[in-house]
Amino acid sequence: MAARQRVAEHLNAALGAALAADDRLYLLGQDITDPYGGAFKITRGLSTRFPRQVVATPISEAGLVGIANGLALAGNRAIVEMMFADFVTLAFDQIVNFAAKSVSMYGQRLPMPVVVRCPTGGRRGYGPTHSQSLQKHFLGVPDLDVYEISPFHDCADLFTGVLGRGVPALVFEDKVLYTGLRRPPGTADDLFRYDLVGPWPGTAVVRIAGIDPPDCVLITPGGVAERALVAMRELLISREITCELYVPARLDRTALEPILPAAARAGQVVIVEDGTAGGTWAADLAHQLHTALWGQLRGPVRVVSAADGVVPAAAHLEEEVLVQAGTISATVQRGHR
Amino acid sequence: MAARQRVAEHLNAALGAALAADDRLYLLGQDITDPYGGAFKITRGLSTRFPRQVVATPISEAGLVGIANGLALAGNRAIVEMMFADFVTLAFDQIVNFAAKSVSMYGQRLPMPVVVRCPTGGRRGYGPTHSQSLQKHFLGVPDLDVYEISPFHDCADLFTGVLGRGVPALVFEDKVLYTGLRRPPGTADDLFRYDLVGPWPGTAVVRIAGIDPPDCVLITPGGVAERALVAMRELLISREITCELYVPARLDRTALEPILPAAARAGQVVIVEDGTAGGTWAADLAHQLHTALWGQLRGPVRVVSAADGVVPAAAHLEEEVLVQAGTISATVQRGHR
Amino acid sequence: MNPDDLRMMLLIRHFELALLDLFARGEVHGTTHTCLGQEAVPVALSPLLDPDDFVFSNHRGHGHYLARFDDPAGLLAEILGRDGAVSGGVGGSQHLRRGRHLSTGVQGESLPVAAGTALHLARSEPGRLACVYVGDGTWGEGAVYEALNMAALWRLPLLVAVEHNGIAQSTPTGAAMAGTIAGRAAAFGVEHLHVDATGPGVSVPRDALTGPVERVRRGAGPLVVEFATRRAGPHSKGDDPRPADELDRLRAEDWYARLDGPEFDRLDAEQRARVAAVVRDVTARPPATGRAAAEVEQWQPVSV
Amino acid sequence: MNPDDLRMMLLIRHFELALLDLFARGEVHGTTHTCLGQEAVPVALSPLLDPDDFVFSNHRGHGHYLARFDDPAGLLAEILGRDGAVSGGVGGSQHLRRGRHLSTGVQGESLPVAAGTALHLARSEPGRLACVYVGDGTWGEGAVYEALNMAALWRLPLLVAVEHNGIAQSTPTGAAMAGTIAGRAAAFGVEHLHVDATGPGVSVPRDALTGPVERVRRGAGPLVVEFATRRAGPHSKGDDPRPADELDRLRAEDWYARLDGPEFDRLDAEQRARVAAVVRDVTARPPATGRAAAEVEQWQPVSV
Ligand SMILES: Cc1ncc(C[n+]2csc(CCOP(=O)(O)OP(=O)(O)O)c2C)c(N)n1
Ligand SMILES: Cc1ncc(C[n+]2csc(CCOP(=O)(O)OP(=O)(O)O)c2C)c(N)n1
Ligand SMILES: [Mg+2]
Ligand SMILES: [Mg+2]
Repeated sequence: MAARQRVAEHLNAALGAALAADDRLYLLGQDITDPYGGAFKITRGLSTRFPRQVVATPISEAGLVGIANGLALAGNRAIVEMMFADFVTLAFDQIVNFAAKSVSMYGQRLPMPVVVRCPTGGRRGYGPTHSQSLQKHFLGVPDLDVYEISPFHDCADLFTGVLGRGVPALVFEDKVLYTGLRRPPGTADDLFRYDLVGPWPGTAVVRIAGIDPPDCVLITPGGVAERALVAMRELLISREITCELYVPARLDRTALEPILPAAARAGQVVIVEDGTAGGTWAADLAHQLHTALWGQLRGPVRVVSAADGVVPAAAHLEEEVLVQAGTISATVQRGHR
Repeated sequence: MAARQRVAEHLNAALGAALAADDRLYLLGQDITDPYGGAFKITRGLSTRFPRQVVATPISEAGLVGIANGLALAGNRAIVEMMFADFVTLAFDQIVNFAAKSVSMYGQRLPMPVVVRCPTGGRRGYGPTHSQSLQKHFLGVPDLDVYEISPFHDCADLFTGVLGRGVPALVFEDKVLYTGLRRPPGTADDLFRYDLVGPWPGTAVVRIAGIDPPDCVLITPGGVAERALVAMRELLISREITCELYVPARLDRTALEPILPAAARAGQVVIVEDGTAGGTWAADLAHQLHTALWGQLRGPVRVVSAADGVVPAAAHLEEEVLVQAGTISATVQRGHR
Repeated sequence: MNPDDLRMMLLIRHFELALLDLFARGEVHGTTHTCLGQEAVPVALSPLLDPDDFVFSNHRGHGHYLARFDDPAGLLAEILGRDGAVSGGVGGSQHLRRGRHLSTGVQGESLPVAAGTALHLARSEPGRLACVYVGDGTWGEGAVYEALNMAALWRLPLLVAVEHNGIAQSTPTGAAMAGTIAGRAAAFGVEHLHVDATGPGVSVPRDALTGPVERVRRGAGPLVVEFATRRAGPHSKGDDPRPADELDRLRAEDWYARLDGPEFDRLDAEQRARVAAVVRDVTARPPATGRAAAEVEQWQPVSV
Repeated sequence: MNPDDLRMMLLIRHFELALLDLFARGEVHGTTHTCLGQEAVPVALSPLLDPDDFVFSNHRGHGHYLARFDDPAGLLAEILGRDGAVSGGVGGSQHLRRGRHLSTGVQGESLPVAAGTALHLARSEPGRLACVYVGDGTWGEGAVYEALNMAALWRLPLLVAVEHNGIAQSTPTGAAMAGTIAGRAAAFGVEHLHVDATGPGVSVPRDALTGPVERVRRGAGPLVVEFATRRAGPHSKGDDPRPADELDRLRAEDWYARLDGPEFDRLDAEQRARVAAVVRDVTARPPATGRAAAEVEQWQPVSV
């Protein structure tokens, strides 16, 4: 792994490794072939290296997920790129009613190794139909996994594992993360270090060694992690409040065990997610934590979500709606006594 | 209102009243015209009475919601019937990315009075792609409301209110409820009475007058209410455990206020929903209750959902997966000391 | 008619009649869509299919399954939720899978999926094809066109078997389809073949299919076969709003009403008895286990 | 060319060039798709539209908006998130609404919506139509066909204006479309008209449109107009993987390169200056408020 690798490059390398390792793996999507290499350039070079496996499709989101489903039925594997996560709405039926159902509804376990990659989130000024965080809409479907990449997790490991499970999955990828740097193993930044703990695909625990218990446990998906890091730094330096950050790569059925001990010791938990409140990952996790840590928390688990509105295109309006590092640190402070 | 009216007849009358009251209201769906009158016969007679307003469409779920969206843009209102809620997955984009977004994304409030009716749930042996409870997938979208009918709520009032809000909405209708009876105002059955409380469209509170506090507060959407009633009766008669049942008609942004006082007094809350766990209405509500009732509950809010699997076609297999009255009473008993 | 073909036509017929009878007696939980009147379509087509071709069936799929596997017991067990069920009782009437034969209940959904399997076959198993059954009404679904476009672009071995019975649930084709199936195939540069499957015979339709299907296997690209057929029964259990005179006409024109003679009577009695035995057998079985029948589960492609 | 038409062509051209320039200078947050080379389509079409017709525009919609409303300041304010923005800065480049003119960024989504407005117009405002702009690549979306089918079935006054520029983002039409647009219209029994909009002139295309558009208004049913056009610029900000010689050819054939003379120079300078003034004006404005500009918000249909 390159010393300082952008997440986009990392994803590109991970996809390349997956294609090289398995010639029955297909990569499908719009405008993903060279020289264009995809709207976010994640697939750049791959069609040149794997011309048979990389298939550019028409603008047919439902259709192309259907193609992937068919490839999987026939014993292949498929990774699909949505150009923007927002368009996965068009493939909802293929994902939920075909891919996920097929795994079990015929009275046999049928492997359906189909991965739908979804560039997600705002902060790029693309406007209301190109900036959503739709993860929550796919939670809790039997035999459908939901993941989100982070600067800490190894995407090669993630894709290998997801494909190996034989269960269809969505992998959300924060668009802003693409241009950010992967964190080298162990080192989140100059202040914080991180470990991957718990069951595959692992939960990244970001902390300062030796501080225990932390004042607060933060839990975020990968896309929010950078903002959480900024908040943690600020809280530590300006307020002497210590946080431990947990970043699971799996959003459906997020493993609780890695989080519970620190959450119990800290007694204070804040979960942060992109996207609007209502039927979300964070609320569900908060409910689980309330249950698992009954009697051990100093106050209710707090959830930070985006404001209840569309994601505006103009930067200053967008900023008001989306979760910022400042939102996170203010929330942590409010719970601190 | 007829003395003993089936919910299907009640819905039919409510739609008829809505069409009669507003000649700019359209009703759209597959096979909804006479003599067929819809797969569940909810629209029977309406195309004969309102031939201009009732439009049968091809089998094009995305397309027909799009038609409804266009009608709304042009100053009309539209109620759309999905033949089965499962197919609303095909219209996810039209609902979330067009109807809901249009309300605010142009910098003005744009009324989009579009209601998508979704016959939902299992217990009819239709198999995995015709039995889902997909309510949760539509929660937490700005300017998209989610409702569920119940044997207690007046659907004429519901449709009038929903259309009047000018916000697109889904109305889920439990298929088993169709053939059940509407509860006459005030009377749930020979044992329990009910009131509608709280902000429109109201939360039905089902209880035995004079028992306060109850041992447990139950909260369910309309489709689960009948099973909850059976459980309450059994708990009362066989175990002398008293429950108070809250049935909100609105699932997104469910009003907490009507529930909080009794929940605080009982100290025990069980929320029951159809559909699998994960990112659900019940979990979200549980999190909100944990927060609002911090320090006032005797134990964590418990959530009952369907088992983590598809809804099988065979009756005995389906029964194992779905929430039964027995599941509810067993859960309440486990929390009772 | 070739006695084997007639046997299969009759097996499907008596299977479906037995099912409606079981329904009327309240012995079926859920729903089912019979293919009464449409038997000739799968009977004509199935012998042209390779065991390792993919077949995507739909809600009205009993005939598709029976003509391919001659397994009335497994199918009935699935519909009744009894032991030995094709899909273990999980899927029910609309969700059958046996190896590369698979049905689903969401209209239009399987066309892109079939195209995906055809992409696989074109590349890794040349000579095989993916066949997808689809009704006339299902041409309302956008997925159909997304699939046709990709199948044509990539010259995939996709055989779209359209069962044009003139109706979708309660909707006559003319009220739901502008233009024609032929025009829709032409729109994508896809070959279209019209086959009359309304008669009792299956050899004429089969002969008409043989060459074109072979060309699909040899890489000529997708083919849309439009079978003219008739739905002689209700949409599902008993829902048929068509006027009485139309139903009378359908019954009079139904292939079953047009056949007679001692050979027919013999085979008819034989298949009726066979189905009756299957009904007796299956209704006496214990409940389905949730696991597909053993012979279904053990399926392996002949070669991959 | 009629000076007003040329003025509008040049306004759009200079607007789009100014935008790319602002992008290059880092003054635009987000993305935008310019319609360089395609100006003639909306300029030819817009005068045939009634103020109360519905128009559905798409991601490449600046020309559609400018040709209809001559409001470069409101549009630029929207793209830059400044005061006076058409959609208050909420929508951005791809999400404009002004009365019955509306754009969205999800391909194909607006066709059924347009058909819905056409259903309304047919019944309540006869003589008006719904026009929907759509690119060649967007014919990959199933929604297009669901809409065409219903529009044809119900003979709706729907005008589908196809901007066939031979490419979708990076994908040449031939790699994404089997068959032709003409064939796809024919599939639904929908009238199709081919109009060459590659030249600098707009009166020939406009004349070709006049009769057919009038027929749509009079209830003849939907019409698909296929405009041959060229995308002379990148897909969005700067992404254009087409080979250099193709880009050279496009630039040489571009209408702007093919016009000259004193009248052209005069109008060219005039519109360039107009756009420069708009840029100065808008970039000096305070941030957008999130509310649509007053004149946009006050829109009312002429009569309903
Ligand atoms: C996406 C979807 N929409 C609606 C239905 C309900 N439905 C089941 S069969 C049917 C009619 C299908 O008509 P057609 O395609 O002509 O097939 P036929 O029943 O005539 O064989 C409908 C509307 C469905 N199963 N899936
Ligand atoms: C549903 C959906 N899928 C993908 C995209 C991303 N996208 C934006 S423009 C575009 C190409 C459109 O091509 P075409 O229809 O030919 O219009 P053109 O850009 O050439 O004007 C794509 C793929 C989108 N906006 N919406
Ligand atoms: Mg049919
Ligand atoms: Mg194009």
